[in-house]
Amino acid sequence: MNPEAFLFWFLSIVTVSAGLAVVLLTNPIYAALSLAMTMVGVAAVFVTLNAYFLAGVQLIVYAGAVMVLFVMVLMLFDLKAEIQAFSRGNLSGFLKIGSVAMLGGLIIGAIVMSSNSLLGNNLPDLVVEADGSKQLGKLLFSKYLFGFEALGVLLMVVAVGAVALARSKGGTHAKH
Amino acid sequence: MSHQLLISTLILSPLIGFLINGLRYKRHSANVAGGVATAAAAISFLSAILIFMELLAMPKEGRQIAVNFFEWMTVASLKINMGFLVDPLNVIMILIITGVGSLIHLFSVSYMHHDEGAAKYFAYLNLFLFNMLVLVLGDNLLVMFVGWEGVGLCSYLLIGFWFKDSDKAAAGMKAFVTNRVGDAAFLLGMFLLFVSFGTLNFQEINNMVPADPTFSWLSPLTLGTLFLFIGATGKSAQIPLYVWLPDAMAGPTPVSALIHAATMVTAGVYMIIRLNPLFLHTPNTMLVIAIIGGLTAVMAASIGLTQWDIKKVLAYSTVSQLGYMFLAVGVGAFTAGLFHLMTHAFFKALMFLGSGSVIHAMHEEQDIRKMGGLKKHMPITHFTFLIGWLAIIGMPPFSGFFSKDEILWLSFHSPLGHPALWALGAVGAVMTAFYMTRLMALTFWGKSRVPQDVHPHESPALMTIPLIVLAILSAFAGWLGVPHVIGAALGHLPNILAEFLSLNIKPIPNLAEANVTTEIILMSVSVGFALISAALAYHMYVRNPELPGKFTEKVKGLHNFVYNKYFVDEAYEGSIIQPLVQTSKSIWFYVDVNFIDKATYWISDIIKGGGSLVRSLQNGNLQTYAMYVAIGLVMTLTFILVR
Amino acid sequence: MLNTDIFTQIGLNHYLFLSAILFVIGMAGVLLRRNAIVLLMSIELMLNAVNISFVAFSKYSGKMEGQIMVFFVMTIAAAEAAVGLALAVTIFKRFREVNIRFFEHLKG
Amino acid sequence: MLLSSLVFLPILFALIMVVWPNKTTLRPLALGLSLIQFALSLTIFWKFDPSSSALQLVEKYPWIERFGVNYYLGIDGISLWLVILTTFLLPIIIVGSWQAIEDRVKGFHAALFVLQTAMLGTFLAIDAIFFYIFWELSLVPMYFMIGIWGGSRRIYATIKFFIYTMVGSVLMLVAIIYMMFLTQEAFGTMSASLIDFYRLDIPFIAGQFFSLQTLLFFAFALAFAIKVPVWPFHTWLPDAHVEAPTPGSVILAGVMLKMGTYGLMRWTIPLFPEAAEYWAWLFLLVAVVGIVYGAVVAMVQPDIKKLVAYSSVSHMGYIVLGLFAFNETGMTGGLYQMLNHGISTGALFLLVGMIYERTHSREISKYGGLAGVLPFFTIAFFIVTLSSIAVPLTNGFVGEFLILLGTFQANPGFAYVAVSGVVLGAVYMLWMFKRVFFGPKGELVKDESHPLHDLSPREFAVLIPMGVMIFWMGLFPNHFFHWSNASIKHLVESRSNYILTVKDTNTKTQSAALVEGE
Repeated sequence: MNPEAFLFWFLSIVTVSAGLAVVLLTNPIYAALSLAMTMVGVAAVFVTLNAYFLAGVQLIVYAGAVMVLFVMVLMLFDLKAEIQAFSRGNLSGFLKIGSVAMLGGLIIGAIVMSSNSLLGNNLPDLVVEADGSKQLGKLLFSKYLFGFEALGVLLMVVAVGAVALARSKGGTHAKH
Repeated sequence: MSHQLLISTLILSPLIGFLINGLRYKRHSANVAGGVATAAAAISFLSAILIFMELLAMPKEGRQIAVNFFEWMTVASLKINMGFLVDPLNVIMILIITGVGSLIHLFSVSYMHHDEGAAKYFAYLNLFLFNMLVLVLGDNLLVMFVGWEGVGLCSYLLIGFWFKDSDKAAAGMKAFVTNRVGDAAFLLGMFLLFVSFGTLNFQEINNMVPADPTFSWLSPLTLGTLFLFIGATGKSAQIPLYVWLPDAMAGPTPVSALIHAATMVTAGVYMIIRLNPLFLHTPNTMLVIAIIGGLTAVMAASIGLTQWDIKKVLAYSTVSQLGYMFLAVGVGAFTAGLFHLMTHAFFKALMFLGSGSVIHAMHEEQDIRKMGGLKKHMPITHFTFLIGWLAIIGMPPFSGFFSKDEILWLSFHSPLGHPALWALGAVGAVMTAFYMTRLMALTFWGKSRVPQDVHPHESPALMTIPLIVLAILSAFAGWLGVPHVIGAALGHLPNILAEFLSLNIKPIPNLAEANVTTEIILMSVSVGFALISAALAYHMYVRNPELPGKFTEKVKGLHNFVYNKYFVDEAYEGSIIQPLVQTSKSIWFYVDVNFIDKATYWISDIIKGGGSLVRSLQNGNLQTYAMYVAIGLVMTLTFILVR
Repeated sequence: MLNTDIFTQIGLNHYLFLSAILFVIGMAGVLLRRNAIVLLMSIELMLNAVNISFVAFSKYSGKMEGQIMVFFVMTIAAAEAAVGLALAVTIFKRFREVNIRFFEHLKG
Repeated sequence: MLLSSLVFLPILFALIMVVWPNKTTLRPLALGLSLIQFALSLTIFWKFDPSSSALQLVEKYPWIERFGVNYYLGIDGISLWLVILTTFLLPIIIVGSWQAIEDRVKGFHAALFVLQTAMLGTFLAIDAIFFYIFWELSLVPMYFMIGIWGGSRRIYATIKFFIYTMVGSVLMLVAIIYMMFLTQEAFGTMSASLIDFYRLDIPFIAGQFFSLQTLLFFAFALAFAIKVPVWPFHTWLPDAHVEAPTPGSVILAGVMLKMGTYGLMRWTIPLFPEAAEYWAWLFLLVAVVGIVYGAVVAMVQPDIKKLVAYSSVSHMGYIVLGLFAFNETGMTGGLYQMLNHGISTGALFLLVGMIYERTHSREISKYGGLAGVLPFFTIAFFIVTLSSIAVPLTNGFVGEFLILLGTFQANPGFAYVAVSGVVLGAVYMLWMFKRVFFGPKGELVKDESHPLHDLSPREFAVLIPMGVMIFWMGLFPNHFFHWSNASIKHLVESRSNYILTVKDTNTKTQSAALVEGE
């Protein structure tokens, strides 16, 4: 087993089990912490894929900002472990789990079936240069400039909207 | 005067009378209304006489007046003219109709004097005359049908004239509906004839009839004539559709005289005579007609033996006499049929009017058990009634004798006849003699059984004059159609009627030379038996009034059966009317409401059920929706992969 | 002999498998959890799973567009989390409840 | 421009109704406008050439050119009388509803005028889509008329009425669209014109239900059969009639049912001649069943209006019978019976409405002896009854006779059964007449506190035109046949290959000018 393989297996086990924990743990705080763990794992996976810039962003945005937001909200709500964390209903529960499992199986099946046609067999080992961040930056500010700007506007709107929502009493259900 | 104008006057003057009386129907003066109506009828009668003279003035072969007012219906090959044709056959009819009609109008003026609906009554009566004239004069089957239904309608209105009595209204309805059954068959007969000949014009049909008779039951012409005959049984009250006529006596008595004795009910006979070449072409139908006629004659007469209502007796008598007419036309003796139609119109109108006079005198009492001995109170009525009685029982030399004898003889002698038919006719004649004598005896003769508070009196002149005129006609009209054998015996008296009608009526085919001896024997037998039976009736009801009671006591079952008119009404009620109403109700309830309508509910229920099923999917739960997305993804992916 | 290549030769498919598994786990969370906030977290999980795919494709096809897309996805995810949480806050403020079963006003 | 103004003037009138400020002058105004409309429709006779079977007074303007949909109006002998019937009935209905409708008078008259547009459009439209729009439009005012001014179960009745007719017409829409595609295949350009539809040669396979012509035939026929209504689809009719206000009933029975039979005559039979011929037995059968069924069910109805409604089922059966006899006699009778039924059943509903206004009951058993109390009313009712049971010299007889004769010529078996309707018709009408008008006075008639009044002058004004028409049509049917004969003859004779030519409005004058020039 070479280091690469080891790293991959290790990271995937960590990420998947943290992901499972997000879904399975009944206490929202633990779930949030597990999510943070998953984020970190994903960031590490990005590193193995040579996407250093993205790995950094992932850590800063997700594991940093978003997770803090989640945890803050949770703390604001002061939630305990839930007695009924999972939705009820035998039939619908079965259907949900079944459909999710089917979906997973199908996606994996699809990947296996199409692996030959995806990128051809002789995959280049490492194509992306180490200084991928530079390429990314160039691309982002030239070809995808409009998308970038649009995202900026979106974030602006979201910021305003979130504030407005949080400030309003009773939100959309307010009775005037 | 032009023919068009003459015929218009003839037909339209009763219509105008109807309109005048109809528009002022709220005025209750019977005299004015009756005056107008009678004048209208009289004008009509005058024009009928003028037309008759006009015809006589014509050369014998060309005796006909055709008038076409306008084209009524023209569709494809169907071309119906509002056309009228006068020829020797129907000129006799219009004379009877307008003549007897005028007399009855006159009679009614007095009879309906106290009725508040007099104007309405006279309006209806005039309308009836109009329709009857249209029926008789129409030059094609459809115009005849106009009158045919029209007279039925007037009959309906007049039978139900006193509509406040539910039974009388019901009798009117019964008459109309029974007639409608006949009319439906008449329509079918018309269709068959139209399909066969391509025309409904009488002359064209009669000219187109194939020379050789058809013996198939299913040939269109046999079926057509049979259907026409069923139509005739409705209008002319023959088995099986005769049931309405006795009930029709609910109407005012002059109406019974005019419509239900003299004119309307003979329309069926007239129609068959009108189409005589066609009927001769279908001997099967002729046989049916003769049998039905003979049976009706006997059956109605037998019911007449037992009835207590003066008008009911006369009604059954009418049915029976109509049976004779059908017997006559059934054996091909069309002239005799028309002859009897004419004499019957006179003496039966006379007797009905006489009974009207009696009823008037008795203050609306119709039960002959409460009469008797009226002879001395009402001499004129009695005398005229007596003549009617002599005529109907076939006493020579009164009119009924000639016509009835002619029928009986031809039913025996004609190649289409049969001794059995003669026997039916003879039995009917014997019964007629009995019940008519019984009627005379119970009404006019013997001891008075009149209740104390009723004081019968002779009717006013307005009522007796028509009686007298009709009595004269009843007495002497027979000489118009003297049978060959008697004519020969009395020195070559011609049969005026037969000669006059020869243009219209085909002679009976293959008629053998008459055997004088046989004819005289048969004549004597029927007259003799009739006399014996009349004498018997006189004996039973005048000499020994307790005898009939004893006799009926002995044959109680049979008497009941006959007295209740063989339970035909009940049988129709039970087998047709009630089942029809019950079936209709169950069809409405079970089929219409609970099946056809419910079936649409089932469809809407399915849709509604489907809707609520789908609605339950949309339960508002975000996660369920997400699950649908997942399931959708699964399905899409499966589809892509499997394909 | 067990072919161990599948364990040692890490390729595109491995990353895709990892992405698929994470995605499915996130989806299961969305479907099964009742806490609105955990729901949002599960959505983040799904987005991250997709991101892995993008980056993996980007690496193995040698194109930067995959990474650009990841960049966008992250931004959107952040925005979504912000709005979602803001909503959660307002709802909680009114109903004192974040149980998703409680909000079934879309019921037909 | 004549036909356009005829069709669309009522819309303008409806707008006038809506904005008219004065409530008291509303009814006279509506009456005046409807009379104008009637007079306008009579001017058709000046321009119409009865000797030609072609489509006349045609107006055609492109509308949706991409799909070949045109604004296309035209008239021929088949639609002529139905148009006149429609315009004739409207003033009568307005006068007839003078007192029956008390609330929302504006809306009511507006609805009447919109309905008028829809009905006239249906009869005059020559373009399938145009036709369909009018066909559906007619539902809307009727829906409101029953739903707003109707009786106690009016909502039920409206929904039933609406859904029933909708089901059929949606099938028809599908068929129309399909036929438009067929025209594209056949002629290269898409067209919704009826005249192009006639030119189509649609393959027909005998005995196979799922063949093109048969399916299209049934799609059209079902829509019309529900509207007529032919026997098993009739159950909406009694409910709609019973709940509808008097004017609604009159217009429903008088004109709207005719849209179905007109459709059969104008669309179904000539468009799908082979299928129509092949399946004629089915229609004859349901027609005959309808005649007998309607009559026997009418016989036992406790409610006068329901009785009249079921009698409509019976009468409409006659019309379908006549149309599917496929000969001139039957078709003429069918067309004539449409007019007769419009007049006589319309009049019956008016009369029932008049007595309902007086007593607020339609229960037969509560009446009796009316003849002694309301003589003029009785006479009017009796005359209409005569027309309804087809007594000669009234209009009903001519139609019924021609239908039965035509059926007999084509298919005697059905005529033998249908003739029983003649008897049953007399039974149910006269039985009802006897129970309502004759006999001892019933509880409603006796009631001293509510003395009944005989016909008012207004009611005479309503009934006299009807009575005149009854006798005019019975005595002089040729006056009416004269205008429709050519079209019906053409329809019958060239049915298997029906083509409707368009008569150029100018030809008449042009040829006249030519003659003069020579």
